[in-house]
Amino acid sequence: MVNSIFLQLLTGLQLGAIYVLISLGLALIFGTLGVVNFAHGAMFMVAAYLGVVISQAEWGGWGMAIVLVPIILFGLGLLMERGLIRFFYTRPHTDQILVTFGLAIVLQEGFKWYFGANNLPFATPDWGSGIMRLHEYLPFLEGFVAYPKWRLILTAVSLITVALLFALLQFTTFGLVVRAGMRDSEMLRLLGVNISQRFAIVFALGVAIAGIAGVFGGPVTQVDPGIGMVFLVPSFLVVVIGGMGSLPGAVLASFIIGLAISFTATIPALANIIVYLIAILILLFRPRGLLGQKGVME
Amino acid sequence: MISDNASFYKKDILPVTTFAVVLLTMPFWFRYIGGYSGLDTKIVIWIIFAIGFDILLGYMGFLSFGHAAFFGTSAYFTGLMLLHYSNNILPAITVGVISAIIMAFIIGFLTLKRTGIYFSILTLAFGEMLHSMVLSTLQDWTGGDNGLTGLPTPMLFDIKMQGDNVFYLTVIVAIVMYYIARRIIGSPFGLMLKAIKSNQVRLEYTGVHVARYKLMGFVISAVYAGVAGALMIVYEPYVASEFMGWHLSGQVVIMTVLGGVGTLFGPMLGAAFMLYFENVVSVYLGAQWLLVLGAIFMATVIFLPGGFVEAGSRIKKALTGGGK
Amino acid sequence: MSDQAYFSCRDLHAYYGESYIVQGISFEVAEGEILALLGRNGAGKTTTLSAIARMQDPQVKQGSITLAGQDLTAMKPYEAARAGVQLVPEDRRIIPGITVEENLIIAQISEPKGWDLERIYNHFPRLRERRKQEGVTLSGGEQQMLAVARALARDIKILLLDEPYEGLAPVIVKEIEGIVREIKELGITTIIVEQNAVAALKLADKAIIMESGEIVYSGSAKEVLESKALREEYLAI
Amino acid sequence: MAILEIRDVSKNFGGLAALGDVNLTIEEGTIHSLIGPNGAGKSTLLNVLVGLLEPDVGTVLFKGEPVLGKAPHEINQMGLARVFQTPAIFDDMSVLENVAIAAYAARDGGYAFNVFETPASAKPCIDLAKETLNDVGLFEQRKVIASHLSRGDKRRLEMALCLARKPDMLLLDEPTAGMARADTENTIKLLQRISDKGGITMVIVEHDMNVVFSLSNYISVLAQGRIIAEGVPDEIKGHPKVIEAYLGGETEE
Repeated sequence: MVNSIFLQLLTGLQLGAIYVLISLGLALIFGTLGVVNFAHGAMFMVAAYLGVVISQAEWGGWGMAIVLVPIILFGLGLLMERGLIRFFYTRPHTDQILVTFGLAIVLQEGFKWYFGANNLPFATPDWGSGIMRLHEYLPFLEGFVAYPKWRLILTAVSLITVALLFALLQFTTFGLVVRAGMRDSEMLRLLGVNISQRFAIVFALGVAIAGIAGVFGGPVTQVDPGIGMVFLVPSFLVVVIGGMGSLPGAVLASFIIGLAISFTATIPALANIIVYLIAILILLFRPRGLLGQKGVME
Repeated sequence: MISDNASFYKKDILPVTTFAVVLLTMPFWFRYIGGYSGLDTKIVIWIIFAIGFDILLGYMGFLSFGHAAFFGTSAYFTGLMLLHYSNNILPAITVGVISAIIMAFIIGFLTLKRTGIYFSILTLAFGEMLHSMVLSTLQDWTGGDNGLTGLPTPMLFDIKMQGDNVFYLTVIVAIVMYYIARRIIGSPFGLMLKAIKSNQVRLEYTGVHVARYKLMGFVISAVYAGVAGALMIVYEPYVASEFMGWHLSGQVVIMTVLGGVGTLFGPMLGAAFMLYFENVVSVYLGAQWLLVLGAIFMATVIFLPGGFVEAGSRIKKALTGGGK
Repeated sequence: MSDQAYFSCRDLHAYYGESYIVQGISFEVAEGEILALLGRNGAGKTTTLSAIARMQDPQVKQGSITLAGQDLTAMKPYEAARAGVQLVPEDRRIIPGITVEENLIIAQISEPKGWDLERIYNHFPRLRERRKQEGVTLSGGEQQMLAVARALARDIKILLLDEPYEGLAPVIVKEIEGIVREIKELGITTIIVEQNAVAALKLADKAIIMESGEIVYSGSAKEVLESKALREEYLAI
Repeated sequence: MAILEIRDVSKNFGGLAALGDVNLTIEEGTIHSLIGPNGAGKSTLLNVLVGLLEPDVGTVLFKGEPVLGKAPHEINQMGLARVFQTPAIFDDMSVLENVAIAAYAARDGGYAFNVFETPASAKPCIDLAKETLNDVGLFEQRKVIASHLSRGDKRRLEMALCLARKPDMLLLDEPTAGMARADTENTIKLLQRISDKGGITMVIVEHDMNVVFSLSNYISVLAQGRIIAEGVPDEIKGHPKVIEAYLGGETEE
């Protein structure tokens, strides 16, 4: 009994960890720039492919993948913001949705063209493979309890990423500018801050986090051209449930959803729609989401 | 636009007749531009879908990313009726469309309170919820991943619904529904829908029950999706689970935007273009046709927010401007 | 008009979307001078200030704005701010979600800086007391104080005050009036827009009255203050 | 007879009293002005009246019926129409269409699924729209897209929109803001004509004292969320409290 509850809890956290990594960037970009990025899932997809390629390349390896993929995605994010998104700040939200939706299709189809439509095998590194005998560390567990090591690493990476991002936002000047910019970017401009420059960095940062998600999450999920879209809908729901533009909300919502899926796993009919049910309930009874600020995109 | 003497319906005759003539003569000319029999039927079905979508997006200003929910619901109910009740398409289509209407009332009630991106994301979520229900929760009825197979040949009383018969049926339905759409857009009801897009607050302060108009506009748009979904099953008696998926929702978004929102004519053009592109032009492009289409779509959103219709009027302007 | 004017607007036309708000105005302000920009609601005063601060809206479609030899016309808002323009907006725009002190720090992220925190706190002891508090939880008067302090945290060449007394109780108005007087003594060039015309005119050297986006009177503040006819005709007081 | 009664209405925004214990009675058929310095609470009061804001305490009765808790469209259907400070119109539609919307709403109430309208059945509405446009002097411009109108004409159009709905009472938020003097004069005449012709009660929030004094039958003065003076124009003109409120606590020398 203790064991199964513990394992469900752990699985819930681990599922939540992936959602956090994908939706955090989405929430960050929406909260600061007010842009709904339908191509965010595609960024995850790109990162997962890059992870496969770099980790298996002769010149590469897993260590290289972990370092390079987020950096490349950061660059990609900068390129995307400067080359495309910034022209859409003044256009209606629906246009932003449409153009990023178009970009998502182009990326997805481009990768399908180059890599084929099939799932690419994405092996975990030696140091992250195998299982972890949890009962050896946690005395309250009864008998033999093991968990795939990589999933534990993924959960840890996710938590560390969240911690680092929050520290960046809370304790640095850059973070102060971003937090203030989320609330009133025009006033910041009037105080001499070139906020668009910083927002470009924020956008790239959001995409880079999707990069982390891709390289660490890829071995757990699949690596195929459609994977981005598979994760896009739930991560949007995470952002909506948590409250548009609220990062703590996104984290909270991710874990709630992860746990809900994990604990309903024995009832497949429910497990597949639990995310939607939660989203509908939240939106009916608390339209601004769990931790959404009053008046922000309500 | 309302003219002085309020004779705003006479204007419908010419476009509807043209539309009818173009569609009815399709079997005679379509093959000369690389089309084949069957594709024309599919184009007409998608045209119906796109007309309804434009009422919602182009006139009312709501971008739904979950319209597959209505297309799919209707398709499934039509399929189930054919399978379990009777192979006559009349009761099947009726039940299919009614199911889409009921679904639209539920989803519309829950999503229309929000506007803009919220509405888009919510409709996407509802659509995907139904999709995953079809795949898992309800798979005993829907056939899950395999879809609904083994449907009998649809009949309209004694007439087998195959080939040309299906084509002419869909064309007649399309003409009627295009005419109705024009009437709706030209009516006071349509004026209210446009007013919602223009200034919802002012409309409320003019004493108009905006929420009811929005719901009705949404349901009307779902009726078009439902009719299209039902006709798709008559055309090809097999219900694919993709009929419920976001891909289908995305497709109708793409064709409507490509053609030019808020014009009725544009989305029809967009639907025809997209299917022609997918089935005829793709032969030259290979598997990358969707990549090219995605790029065309992006370019349209960036440079031509008014779609083909805007392109047309720009060209016309340039030509008449140059002719001076 | 002379070319040497410290600050000048020439033939300025500004639009909100298709609405033509500021319809070709020209005026100058000398260094250290205070200009009162008066007129009824909707006359285009706030739009003029927003245009000078180079806000995204309104769009300036014609005309030029120069400050101390720099052409502001094509600048972005942050560039204008760096060139020495500081707007204290009508609704004060204290940034929510961050503290009083952070609201001040944020003004000092880009060069050139003005007063440091110590000097600000010495001048506004009330802000020191509340520096850890969220800025928007301050009272109206304190928020106005913070808004002015935030502007002083930058190196100001011209200060734009939009309705500094709006919505404040008379006692608080007195207090803010004191602060504006100090600004005058510091010799900071200022344009002040105020509904309370008498209060603004007492501080100002020059006055401009706008109506429907055009300047209908331009002259000394004293003249407006003393001429009952002028006031009745243009300001309805 | 009182058409609108406001009883003990208070509203706080984050500890700041925007309205404190406001009591106000508007007589039917009058033009009643609300004046006061910026931030006095006039807009807040107006928002309470049209259902945009819920007050913390108090009641508002329109023709004896409570207004509070009703949706904006219901309040409008009771006969209470509002003209906004920045003209709220249907920007991308023609002038005639703008007013036709209101005319249809007047005929059909809050909602009607009248998709199969015929030219004959639509005619009375179109005629009403044209007549109303004629009343406000916009008939010639009926085919112009609303966003192309001048600011004064936009305001006129918004008034036509409200009038076509045949309200009993019109709330006007600074009807002459941003207008040149000639336009202001025209607006005063227009409002006077509307009031004389239709017997429509009007509540006007206005800064321009010329407008206030030439139009109003009755004036209420607000300052800091409270009514500090009430009376006919002549009483208000010399009222010391009013002068004080306007001049920031100092009487002029």
